[in-house]
Amino acid sequence: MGRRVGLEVSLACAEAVGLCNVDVIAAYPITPQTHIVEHLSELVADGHLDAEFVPVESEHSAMSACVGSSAAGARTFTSTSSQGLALMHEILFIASALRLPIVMAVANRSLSGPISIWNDHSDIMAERDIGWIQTFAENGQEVVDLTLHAFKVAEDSRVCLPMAVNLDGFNLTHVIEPMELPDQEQVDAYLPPFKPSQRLDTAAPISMGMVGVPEVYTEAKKACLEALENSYPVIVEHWKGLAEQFGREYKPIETYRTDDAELLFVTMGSMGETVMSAVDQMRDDGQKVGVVRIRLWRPFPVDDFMNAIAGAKVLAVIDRALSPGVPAGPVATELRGMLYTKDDRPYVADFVCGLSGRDVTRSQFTEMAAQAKEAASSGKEMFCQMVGVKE
Amino acid sequence: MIEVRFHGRGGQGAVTSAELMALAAIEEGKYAQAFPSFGPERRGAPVQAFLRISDEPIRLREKIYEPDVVLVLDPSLLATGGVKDGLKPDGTLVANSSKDVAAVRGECGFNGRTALVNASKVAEEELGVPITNTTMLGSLLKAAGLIDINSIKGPLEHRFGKIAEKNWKALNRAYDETVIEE
Amino acid sequence: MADEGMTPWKDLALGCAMTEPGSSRRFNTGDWRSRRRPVTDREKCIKCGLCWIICPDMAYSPDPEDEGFYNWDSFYCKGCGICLEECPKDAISWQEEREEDKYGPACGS
Amino acid sequence: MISAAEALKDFKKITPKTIPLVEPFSKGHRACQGCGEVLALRLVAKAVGMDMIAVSATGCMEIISSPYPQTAWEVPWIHVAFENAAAVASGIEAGRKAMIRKGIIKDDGAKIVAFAGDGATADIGLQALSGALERGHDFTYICLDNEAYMNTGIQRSSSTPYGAMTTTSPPGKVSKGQMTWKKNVPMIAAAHNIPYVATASPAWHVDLMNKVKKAVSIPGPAYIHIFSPCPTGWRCPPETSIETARKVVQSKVFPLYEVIDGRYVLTRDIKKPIPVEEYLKTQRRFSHLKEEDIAYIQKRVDGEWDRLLKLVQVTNEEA
Repeated sequence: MGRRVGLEVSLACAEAVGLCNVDVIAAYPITPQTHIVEHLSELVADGHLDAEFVPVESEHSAMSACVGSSAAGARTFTSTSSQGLALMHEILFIASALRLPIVMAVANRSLSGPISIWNDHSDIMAERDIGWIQTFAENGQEVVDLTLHAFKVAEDSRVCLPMAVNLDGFNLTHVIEPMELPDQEQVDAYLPPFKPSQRLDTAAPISMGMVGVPEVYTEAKKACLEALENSYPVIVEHWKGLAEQFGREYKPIETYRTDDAELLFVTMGSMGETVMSAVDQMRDDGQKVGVVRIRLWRPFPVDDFMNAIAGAKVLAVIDRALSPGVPAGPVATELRGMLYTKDDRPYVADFVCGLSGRDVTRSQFTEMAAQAKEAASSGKEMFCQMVGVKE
Repeated sequence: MIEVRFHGRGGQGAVTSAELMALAAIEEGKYAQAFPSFGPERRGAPVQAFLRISDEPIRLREKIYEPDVVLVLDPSLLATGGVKDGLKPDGTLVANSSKDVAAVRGECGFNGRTALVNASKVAEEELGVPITNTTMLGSLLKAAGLIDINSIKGPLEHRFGKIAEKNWKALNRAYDETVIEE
Repeated sequence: MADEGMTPWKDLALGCAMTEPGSSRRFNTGDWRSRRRPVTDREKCIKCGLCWIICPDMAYSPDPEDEGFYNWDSFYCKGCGICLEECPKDAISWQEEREEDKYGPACGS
Repeated sequence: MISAAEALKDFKKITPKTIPLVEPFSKGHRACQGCGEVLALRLVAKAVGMDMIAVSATGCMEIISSPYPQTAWEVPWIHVAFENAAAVASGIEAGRKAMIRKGIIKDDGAKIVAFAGDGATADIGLQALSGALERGHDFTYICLDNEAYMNTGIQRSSSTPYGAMTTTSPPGKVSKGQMTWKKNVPMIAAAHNIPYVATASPAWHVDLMNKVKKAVSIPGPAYIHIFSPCPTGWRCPPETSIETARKVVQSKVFPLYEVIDGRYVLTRDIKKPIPVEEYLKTQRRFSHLKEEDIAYIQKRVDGEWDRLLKLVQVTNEEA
């Protein structure tokens, strides 16, 4: 059985990666991801984890080394943040195109400029289209579980895609909290050894990364697109397996007090917890509000989302990144697109907040709900509101 | 739920204090959260750390705005402002100071329940260094309870190994020497 | 739209990998050659093998029937002329390309 | 880790009579007529043999060897991007090392070889190369240097020699073409104190293959810089590639040497050098140069050669 421990979430993430018995970690330090890779290098240095820790000279090389390692057939992990993720950008597309099951923890942080080390989602929102499976954790327990789940899904021969587990920088990475850390036997029972469908092997030579001439590029992309779409049932299946093994349940879209709710907050990441507390207060005041939390961001679980918001009149979308030049943040823009063809679609209000780690409090969520309701009743389009901007 | 804010200077171990308390609370079966003020502050700069302890799961990721307890590791921080910000009127100030309650209240402007100990002296004598983070936990435990004093022993040993014993002793001495003025 | 030679997406190997090593051997680069082809005079040839080793297109290969000599392959030779230039005995010379030879039997060995 | 010298104690040289017959790099590739770079690549592949895992940086050799569905690679091969061949090779090496240690795969003795052009090595990939060399991965890095970005249409790189005309270093009223001196990447590699560094030219194919064979038989990182004539980019007839690769050495412009455990060894002494002009004049990329420009280049070439001789002397005295 697992044991209940108090642990910094970064260390818990590293422990989970260690429990997955990875073969290679290639990483470069960047705040607020550093504690994850520091602890992994400790585990390797102490002989607790038999892996190669490749201390590369940049994130670009980190992802490149991960591609090499995974192509060689090794279980591979990396972690980064912000500028580091941006520096990996071009290689992220290649990792998914080559169908390599690399697992990466992204300690979400703002993108420069101005330079900021604090939490928001601008780093990962700039990487929406990389073709990776992407999940978001809300607390330390989820970081542990989603990390185990990521290896299980990514390496499944029906999937073979890289996977990013997002955890909020500082707001999660640097927080010490209680969680249950599974023991090795449990993890071994859940996660089998990695058996790559193909690898760089002199006994069966293959060429990887061929030139995508116009006659094949479209088909190559189609194959990746289908793979990402088809990963959905496997993702859900392995969450079920996780529940059976560890007793904790996960769904692509999580809901909180959505029954009879007229207004739903839509959140991703750790802010969901504060929103839930705010919702509790609002419910005490007689407001019909709830929370919809997007855990699976790619592939986007459209049906689950539609079911989760059924009956709601207003969505208050909490965007943690900007999409300059578009009248909404990235999440709201996508949701509006998805809702367009639906009858009886809710009004979508969009709030950009919590940029660069700026705290968003329960009372601010209460205000947002009021604003959203007012906008909805006016029927006028509500452009993206930046919350808390000092005029 | 009890919320505590720690004030220290970079390098004095304010974050470690919050961490040790959280770990001890979790070992007791409680729920806890400890986190630093996420900044680029370096050695010497005033820093804060935060602690939440509760019997229920904690579902909150805000910073702590209205702490029940404020703990000050470094006497020089008392007069720099910010110590009493948001501290509930019925809350508790726990401070390292060689001065008396009246003087401390004068410095920081908080007139509520105040617990004082000369932790710098205790740490200097017991540990040989003026690092007060573990010492002050004794004072915090006496003034605010929160957890059983013996629960801190495990995390202390895990964290400090061979010098845990000295820290334990300093902590206990601070516990004994803390004076509380309602 | 012509889709000759195109692969349906479902038939692509994982990650668009090529699972057949050296599949380029079936690709004719002999038609890059224009007008002329190198011909070895085996009377002059001293079997040094330089034509074989310095050919960027691997158009020469050991003659299995006449040891020491090298066969030239019309399917790959792009007609660069390095072999003529480097042959220590000037045993290789250009010959006008004849229409009937140019698209001769594909070796593709 | 054992030294290069130790690893090479029982080294069996390739001779003109024992040139390997295998062609890990296959026919039907789409390099230009007379491409000196693909010849160099072919020679490297022959020297390494079939137990190679190859990594290519983006560039001419990658494009001409892998337009889907034709691959010229008979061995496992991967291309990822332009600047990261060394990092990808690092990852392959680390992955295999861990898996072999953990008994997941058996040690098949595969040699990891990264191939990259001069742009991918001296410019955009220099950082990844430096990192991989410094970390000591067991792999061989081959720079196929054709002295410009040929894949994109002959733009200058930091490896383009002084005076050369490229599409981004055109000679004009106020320019002589490339106005900077060629970056000395082999010496940069040697400065990482790796066990083995060498330069090679396809005009000395046996020497080239032996250097490659040494590089892959030494544990740890090795770097080989191969002069790779590009008739298309250098504006010279395709049949002159080997001749050009010979003259560059005979004129001392591109000296052939090894650096074994830090010890410099001249592998081809040039007692009677040909004038630099002899080398330059067959390539139209240099045709705009005036007598004084050539004299200027000659002076630089002589100076660098002398410096190399001193390095040979000093490092052998140390040894």
